[in-house]
Amino acid sequence: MRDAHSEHFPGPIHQPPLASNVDAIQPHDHEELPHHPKLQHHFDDMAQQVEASTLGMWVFLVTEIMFFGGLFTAYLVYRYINPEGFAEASHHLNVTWGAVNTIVLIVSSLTMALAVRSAQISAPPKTQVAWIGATMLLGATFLGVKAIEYYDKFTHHLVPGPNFHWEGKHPAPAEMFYSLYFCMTGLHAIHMVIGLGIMTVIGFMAWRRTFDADYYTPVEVAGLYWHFVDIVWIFLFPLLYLIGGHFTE
Amino acid sequence: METLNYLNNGHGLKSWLLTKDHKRIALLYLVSITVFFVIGGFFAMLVRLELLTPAGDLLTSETYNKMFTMHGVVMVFFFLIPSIPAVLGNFLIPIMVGAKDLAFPRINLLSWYIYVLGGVFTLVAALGGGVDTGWTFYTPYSTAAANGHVITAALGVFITGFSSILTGLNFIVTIHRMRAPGLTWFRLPLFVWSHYATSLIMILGTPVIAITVLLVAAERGLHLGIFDPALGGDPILFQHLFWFYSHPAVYIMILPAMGVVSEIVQAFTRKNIFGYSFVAFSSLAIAIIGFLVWGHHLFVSGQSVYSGMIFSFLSFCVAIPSAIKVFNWTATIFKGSVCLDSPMLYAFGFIGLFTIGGLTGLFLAAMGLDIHVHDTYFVVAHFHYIMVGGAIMGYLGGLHYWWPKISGRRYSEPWAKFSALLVFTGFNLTFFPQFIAGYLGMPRRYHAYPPEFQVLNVASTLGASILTVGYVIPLIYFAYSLFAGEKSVNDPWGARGLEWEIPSPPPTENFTVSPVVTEGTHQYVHPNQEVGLA
Amino acid sequence: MFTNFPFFPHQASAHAAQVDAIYFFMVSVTAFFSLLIAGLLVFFAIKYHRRDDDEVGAAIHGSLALELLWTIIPFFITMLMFGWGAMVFFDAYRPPKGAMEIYIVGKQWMWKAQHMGGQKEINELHVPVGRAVKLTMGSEDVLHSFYIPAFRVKADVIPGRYNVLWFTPTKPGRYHLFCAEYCGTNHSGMIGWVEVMEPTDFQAWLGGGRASDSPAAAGEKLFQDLVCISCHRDDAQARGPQLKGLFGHTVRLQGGATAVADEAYIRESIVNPQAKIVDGFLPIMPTFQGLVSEEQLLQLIAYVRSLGEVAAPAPAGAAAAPAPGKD
Amino acid sequence: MSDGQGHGAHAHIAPPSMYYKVFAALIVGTVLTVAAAKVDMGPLNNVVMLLIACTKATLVILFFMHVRWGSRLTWIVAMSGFFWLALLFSVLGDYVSRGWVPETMR
Repeated sequence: MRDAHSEHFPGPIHQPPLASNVDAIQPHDHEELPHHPKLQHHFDDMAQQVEASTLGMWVFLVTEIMFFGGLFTAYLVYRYINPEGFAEASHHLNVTWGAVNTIVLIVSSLTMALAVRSAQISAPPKTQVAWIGATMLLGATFLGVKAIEYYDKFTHHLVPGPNFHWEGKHPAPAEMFYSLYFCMTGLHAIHMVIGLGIMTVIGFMAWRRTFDADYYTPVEVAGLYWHFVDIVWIFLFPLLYLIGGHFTE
Repeated sequence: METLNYLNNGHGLKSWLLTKDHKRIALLYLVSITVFFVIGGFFAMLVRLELLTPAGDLLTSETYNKMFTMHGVVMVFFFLIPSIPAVLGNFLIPIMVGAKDLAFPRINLLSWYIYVLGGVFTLVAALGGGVDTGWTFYTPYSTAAANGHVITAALGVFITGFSSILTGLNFIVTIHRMRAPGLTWFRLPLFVWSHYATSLIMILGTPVIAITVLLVAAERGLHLGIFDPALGGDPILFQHLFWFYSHPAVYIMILPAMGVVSEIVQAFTRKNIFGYSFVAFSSLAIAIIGFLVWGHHLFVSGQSVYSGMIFSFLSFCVAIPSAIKVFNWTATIFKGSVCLDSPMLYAFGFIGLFTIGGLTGLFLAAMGLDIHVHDTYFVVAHFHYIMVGGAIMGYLGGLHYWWPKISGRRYSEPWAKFSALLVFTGFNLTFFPQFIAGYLGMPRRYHAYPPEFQVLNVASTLGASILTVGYVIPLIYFAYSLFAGEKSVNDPWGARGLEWEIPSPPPTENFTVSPVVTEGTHQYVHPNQEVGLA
Repeated sequence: MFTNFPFFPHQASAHAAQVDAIYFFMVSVTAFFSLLIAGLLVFFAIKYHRRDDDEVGAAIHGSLALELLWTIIPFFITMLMFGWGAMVFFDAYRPPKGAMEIYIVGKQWMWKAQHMGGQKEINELHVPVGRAVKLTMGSEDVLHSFYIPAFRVKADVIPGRYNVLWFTPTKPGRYHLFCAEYCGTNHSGMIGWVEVMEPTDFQAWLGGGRASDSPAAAGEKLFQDLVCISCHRDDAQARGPQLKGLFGHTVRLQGGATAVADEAYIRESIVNPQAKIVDGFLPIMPTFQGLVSEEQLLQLIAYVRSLGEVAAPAPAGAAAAPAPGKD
Repeated sequence: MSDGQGHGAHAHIAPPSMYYKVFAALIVGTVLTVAAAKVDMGPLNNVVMLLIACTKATLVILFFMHVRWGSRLTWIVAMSGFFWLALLFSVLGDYVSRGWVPETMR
């Protein structure tokens, strides 16, 4: 039989012989330092765990870039085909609301970054929660403004579909523009809602004194997500709101 | 005495459904993709039975269209894409990199639940009356004209996409951050390299199809008009976005199979791979160049000629790394110690069929020739040579190779050899005639066809019956081996690699102590080799 | 029942021979490499089969020379295929000048053809042997694909735009016409026949049918019915650009851009008039989307085209300006 | 993986003043974008608008998301995301080049 092969061909790894297979599932404390309570069993140490988590979030953000990328590509192509129609349609978006929301999101990114920093320097839970709460408040403000805008579009028959009504010269490209507008801002808004959900959990954890200089990965990773959603808006704002700036009827 | 391993460490449904052990999750995937394989196979059999006669007499046209649509959707999204990565990759990658688990065990479990949820959506669509868009969901048919539950099916694909993304994410982080000390990139098994390349496609491509099918669902359900020609929408834009993922998706299916074959060829020649770095980098090259060739699906769609030329050129380029792999496998066998056990038979089958499948792909990359064969049975034959002759052969080969590790049991080798032979014969009889039918001009997705194509179609259906038998037999002997199979030792094949150094089946945390690696994991010959130092 | 089963399609166009040549070349390459690999696998498996349970393979790690060899040789073979394939494609892509024109409209699930003489056909297409034929194709609903295997030609038919297909039949006969892009329930019923006739027979066929108006004549009628004529007049006070001599020429647009007045341009100007406004005119034309069918669009185009044949030098300020570099 | 405890030496903790400076730059960028959109610069409008947006995004990525102090792998992952996005945008090439070939041989 073949059972003896491993004796004939010494393996490339060094591994102490298994006393019994039971050993394999026993916790093994072969390091002098006590483990951090937040260290998951399958990581060797906290550094590995931190690196894995941040890399994981970055990789996820890359998929998010591609996810929004499909919509941006559609925008690019149709705007290339209908520059006039898109400018005309964009003219009917409210630049003021868009600009206000841009500022709101940028401030929320600042508070988010400061929330991460407060965890990094082991600030008291109250400070951490305050920054996180401020971020959430700004996020909710953004969604509120968005809701006003959506309602406005709804009352002006600018929602694509059978009720879409356009007085201008380019009804078809305008409906295309508003299809893209709702898809892009809608997807972004969904990301904001998810972000608020994440921040709720993070805020709760901060309240429970989870984070300090030794362990703040969840805040940091949630922050990466929040900043990403901000970046998407940084592009959406000019591409959707500002291309009709000097449009003449 | 029963030693404790991942299988008997915890009993009951809950210990499986809430497990975070990558090996148990791999088995959850194994069971679920097998279910979908059977469903997809059932649809395929109905398609083949209908095509026995030129007239559309067994099913109505609408039913036939739903059958090939559901066959495609189920096989592509619910069997082929998760097959090797989610089952074998999930089971083996942590072990091969010397880790206790994947980087994110909970996300791994989540990805299985997402997969199941997507599957439920698809099954609801199938049972609730089906969908007849074709697996490609081309607009404006899918948005404006199709019958059945397009939105439900599209959401099924959308949801299951995230399962694929999370699996890829987990693999990438694991391979980057969880490797055992000393296990450098160029000591990694080629299986890991090919899964790394696969994961890149999963995370970079899948989101694009996710948003694309979501837009189709939104256009059908909410009347948003992203692809609507009446609003100036371009159906070709849909095709661009669809194939931006769906062409690389073919490499999601074939790259892991290439990794499996690289492992099997080394194990059954007891020889390290010929040209390790070429084989490793060709995986990355396929993944990256594979992202640049999607436009060869659009040669007759009205795409710009210049785009077509560039895509044609790049499509030929992606053939080169594939050729490198085939030549290197062949060279590995040279002066090996060749043993033709069932995994090796599947690997041989893979190399031969993939060669034909790859070369016939060149026919489709040549623009002038593609005009004729595009959307005919030639294409159907070509991609089945890659997906069935390639990916499924690789999957079955890998399953046979690692079955003793996964289950701790040996299966019946004579039966395995017999079924490998059946699969090979049945496969060729099914799909080779389709090349001829395709060049004759038989279009794909035809419910009824002119009578002069009948001989070829009868041969094809006959082959499909043999193929079915070839697929059912392993199901039986694998199941039988679980209860009555001979117990396997750690390393039943005399193979190299970390997975063969630990017990069969492995303990829950794989390694008692994190292994320390001092050289490539697949070295068979060490004249005066010092055993590594920790 | 199994009589008459071919293994190779009819070769009935000039283009078919070119496609078949590249096909045979690629089949040879495929056969050579497949047999080479299969032969080597079997040969090695026999020659080096495991003789002893403890045996291991030779310590060979690779060879740069070999790797380069089997990188470079396949590269050159594939580049040959690429160049050849692209040449054949270009040839099939651009119709020769003076080709016989036919309009095709695809709809679920039939092919409608309209000859310039007014003959209409459904799921049939009669063409003379030895003469280049150019099809201008549009779709009423979803994607279709016009495919004649014996000619080795195929092109998708896309709603909202025109695709062109051309061929020169070389052998009289009756050949399959398929829809190759899945288009719904009766996709496999969207088939027909292409009848390639001797030129004299074709002339007889053209004369024999109950020809309706030619597309241009039908288009002219539409032009009156839809009162296009009230704006697109011949005089200088016209509110719309003059159409005489327009077709095929370059048009100067508002904002300085230019466009060639081809089928796609005229189609767009009818269904989406605001997209390209001719310099010097107001954007006042309403859309005719939904008011005219694809067939009628093609008739209107044929009418505009027929005006183009009496091309006079464009008067100052009018839309059409002859493009010197064009011919 | 030197220390078994937490982020330790890996983490860079920036002073709050840096965050406020970056924030100020982002606000200035936003104001500039809105102002620039009111001026008709022809096709340059798009260029200016996208340049500002890219600068803002870069600032957020480098400073708020700490890539400035991140590992080489983080840089590569972040860059590859945008690289692949550019690849996806190359779809536009089809539309730009569609009119390039004359429809008939002459």
